[in-house]
This record gives sequence, structure tokens and C-alpha cells, in this order.
Amino acid sequence: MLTLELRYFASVREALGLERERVELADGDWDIAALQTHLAARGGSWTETFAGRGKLLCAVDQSMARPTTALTSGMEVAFFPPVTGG
Amino acid sequence: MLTLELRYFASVREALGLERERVELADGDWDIAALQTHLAARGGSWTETFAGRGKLLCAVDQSMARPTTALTSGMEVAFFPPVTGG
Amino acid sequence: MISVQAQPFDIAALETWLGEERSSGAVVSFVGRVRDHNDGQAVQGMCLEHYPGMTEKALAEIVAEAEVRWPLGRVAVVHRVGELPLGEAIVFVGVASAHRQAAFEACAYIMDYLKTRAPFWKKERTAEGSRWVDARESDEAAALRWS
Amino acid sequence: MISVQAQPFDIAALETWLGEERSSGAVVSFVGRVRDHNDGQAVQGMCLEHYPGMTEKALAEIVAEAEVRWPLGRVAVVHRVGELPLGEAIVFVGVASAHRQAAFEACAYIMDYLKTRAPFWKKERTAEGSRWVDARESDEAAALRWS
Repeated sequence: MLTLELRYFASVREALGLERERVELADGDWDIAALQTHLAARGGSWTETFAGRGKLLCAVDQSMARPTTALTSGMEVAFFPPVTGG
Repeated sequence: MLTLELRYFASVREALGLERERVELADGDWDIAALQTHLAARGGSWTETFAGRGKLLCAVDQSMARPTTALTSGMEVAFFPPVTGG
Repeated sequence: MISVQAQPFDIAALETWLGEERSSGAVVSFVGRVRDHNDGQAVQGMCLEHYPGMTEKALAEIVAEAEVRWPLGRVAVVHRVGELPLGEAIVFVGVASAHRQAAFEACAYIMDYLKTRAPFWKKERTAEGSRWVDARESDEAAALRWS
Repeated sequence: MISVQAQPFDIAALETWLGEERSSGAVVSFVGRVRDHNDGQAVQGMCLEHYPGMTEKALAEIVAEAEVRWPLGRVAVVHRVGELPLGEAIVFVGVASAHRQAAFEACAYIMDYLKTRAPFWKKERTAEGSRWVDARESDEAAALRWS
């Protein structure tokens, strides 16, 4: 079992209506791309967010990550739109 | 007769021991280069300042000037070293 | 010195701190404020969201990278979060150095990367309601010029 | 706003003034201070001489040129003259703009030309007496990059 702490920010948080959740995934080789496919399968705004055309950024343990970034149990994974601070 | 108001600043002022003076020059075609030759002929620190190797800047009526800048009566002519503000 | 905070910051105190080291003759600072317009629409204020923990880490990394590229003295990055009225200061980036051009370049570098890598998100209030601010391609381009 | 003055200036007041126009979201400022060293020698303080009248005119010209090159809001140039102790602020250049890069570039531009065209002269006090500061070739080179 792979346990991940998921966090959603800004327009992604608003679209999903969720700030954070814990997910448990079947054992196997998980990376960000696989996680996105998994979340997109939930339908509705999840499909729109994770399989839509909008640009989505991802961080693993609070560092920017790529689709190929591998995931292991206990990691914090965050999804959010391009940043607009400053 | 050509009357000029001469002003000296910083290391030039110190070398000449003079802050300002009025000079009267014979009628004719005067430019900055001719004025410098005239002042250099005074000898001593004047020769050093106006015919020496140190870089000397010049302003006419408070705008930067060149050796070929023509002079007419009543002008304010300033000599000084390269600037070092900021 | 890095701070992400809800309360306003004191520009005079930051400038004093940056100028305290006698070897740093040059201090360049950037202050970003809430503008009255964006994408052709009147803006009344904004709310800034961030990712606590990651934001501070990202800012620290950006500052550390600048310190590798230029000989710097003190560096201050202060960014506000939460509700901000029109005209309010959002961000302060200040860089001290013995060299004026190093201070200018490092300050611009930190701002360029802060804009593209630090997890902050702006939501503007307009007469027609709130809207998330879109990321600008010009900010991406600005960050790319350093690589 | 251009001022050549003997008395100290108030950085906070200048920053407030620069940030007052709601259309200018970006303010970049430069503060230059009396450093504790120059050309390998310890500096104790300095005296700044200028050419009254021409100095203000030269600064106004430099600011006007920057305003042609970049879309700027308020601009402030304040330069001190007379005796300045160690650590004291010598110069403040602040530029407001709707565009961050315009503010950065215009501020650097004004400093580069101020260093090479505005009639100020520094005389440093060291343990061995006073000496006029030599102009730097690096400052000439910095100004040339804009032409």
C-alpha cells in the first residue's frame, strides 16, 4: 500500500472543492503521471483538472516535480496552477 | 573683447588654488582648445593642468563641451576632472 | 532574511538593515504593489494564497542561487499573503553588495524567479467579482534569460 | 523629483511617494552609501563637491532620457553633497513603473549616467589624509552599454 498526502491550491483547490486528502494506492510503480491519471478517473471537475487543457504544476515534498517523478509512501504531493506571486 | 567666467572644480580647483575668475581675451575665434592653450601658458600648475596628461573635462554654460566648442562673450566655462558621484 | 507574512512590512527598517554592513556600498530594492488595473480591468484589491513551507523553501533556494552567481551582502525577501487593498505593498526584495551591477542583477534575478517558481497565487477583486490572475508568458521569458 | 542637498534624505518618505500612483505596480530603487574601503584602503568618510546648477541640469537630462526610453511613473533622484560619515547614504534613485523590467532598467540607466555625467566629485578621508577618488573605467563601460 502506498499512502500519499495530497494538497490542492488556488484555482485547483476551488475547482475540486478540496484542500487536502490522504489517498491509498495499490502497490506498484507510481509516478506523478500515473497519479494524475488515477485522479482524472474520478470524473467531473477531477477529469477537467487532471486530464484537461489547463496547465497544472506539481510539487513532491515541497519541491517542484515532473510527470516522471517517482512516488513512495509518505510523500506530500501538491497540485496547483502556474504561480502568480510578486 | 571676449569676457568669460571661468570656474574650476575638485582636484583642478585645488591644483590651481582658484575657484573662479573672469578673463578677458582679445577678439577672435576662440574655442575650448584655444582657451586651454591660453591658460596653459600661465606656467606652473596651469601648464600641468591644461597641457598635462590628466584627463580634463569641460562644460560651457553648464553643459558638457568638447575642444572644438566655440566660445562667445558672457559664457561660463568650467574645467574639472572626470566625475565620481553616485 | 526571508519572510512570508500577513502583516505589512516596514520598508525603512528593511533598507536600514540592508545598508548596515559597511562593505556593501550598494543596495537595490524592488517593491511590488497592488495595481489599479490588470488585463484592461479595474482592480479593487486582491487576496494572496500560498503553500506554507514550500514557499519559504523556494524563496530560500532562489536567494541561495543568486548568492552563488553574484558577490552579495545582505538579502531580504518579504512577501505578504492574505487580503491586500489597492496600493498595498505585496513584495519587497532588497539586495546589498559592494558592486552596484551585482545588486541590480541579483535583485532582478530574484524577482524573475519568485514570479515563476515561488508558490503564491493572486486572486483579484474587480467590480464583477473575484478572478484568479493568469500567469504571464513575459514572466516565464524573463526567468529564462538567466539560464 | 530631483534634489541635490546637504541634509540626509528619508528613504521611507521617498518610497511612499514613488508608490503613490496606483498605476505603477513596481518601484525599483538604488541607495549608494559611503563604503569602508576603496582601492584597498580603509575609508573613514568623504566630502562630496558638486557644480551647483549644472548638477541639477545634468540629472534632469538623464531622467528625461530614461523617460523617453521606458514607460515610467514617478522618478526620484536625490544626491547629497558636503561631509558624509561612513555608512551614510550618498544617493537615492527610485523609479516607478507599471512594468518591473522597465523600472529595473531605468534605475540602472540613471545610475550609470549619474556616475559618468553628473558633476559630483568625491574626496575620501583615510588614515593617511584625504584623496580625490579616481573615476572608474568600469563606470564608463556601464554607461556605454546603453548606447
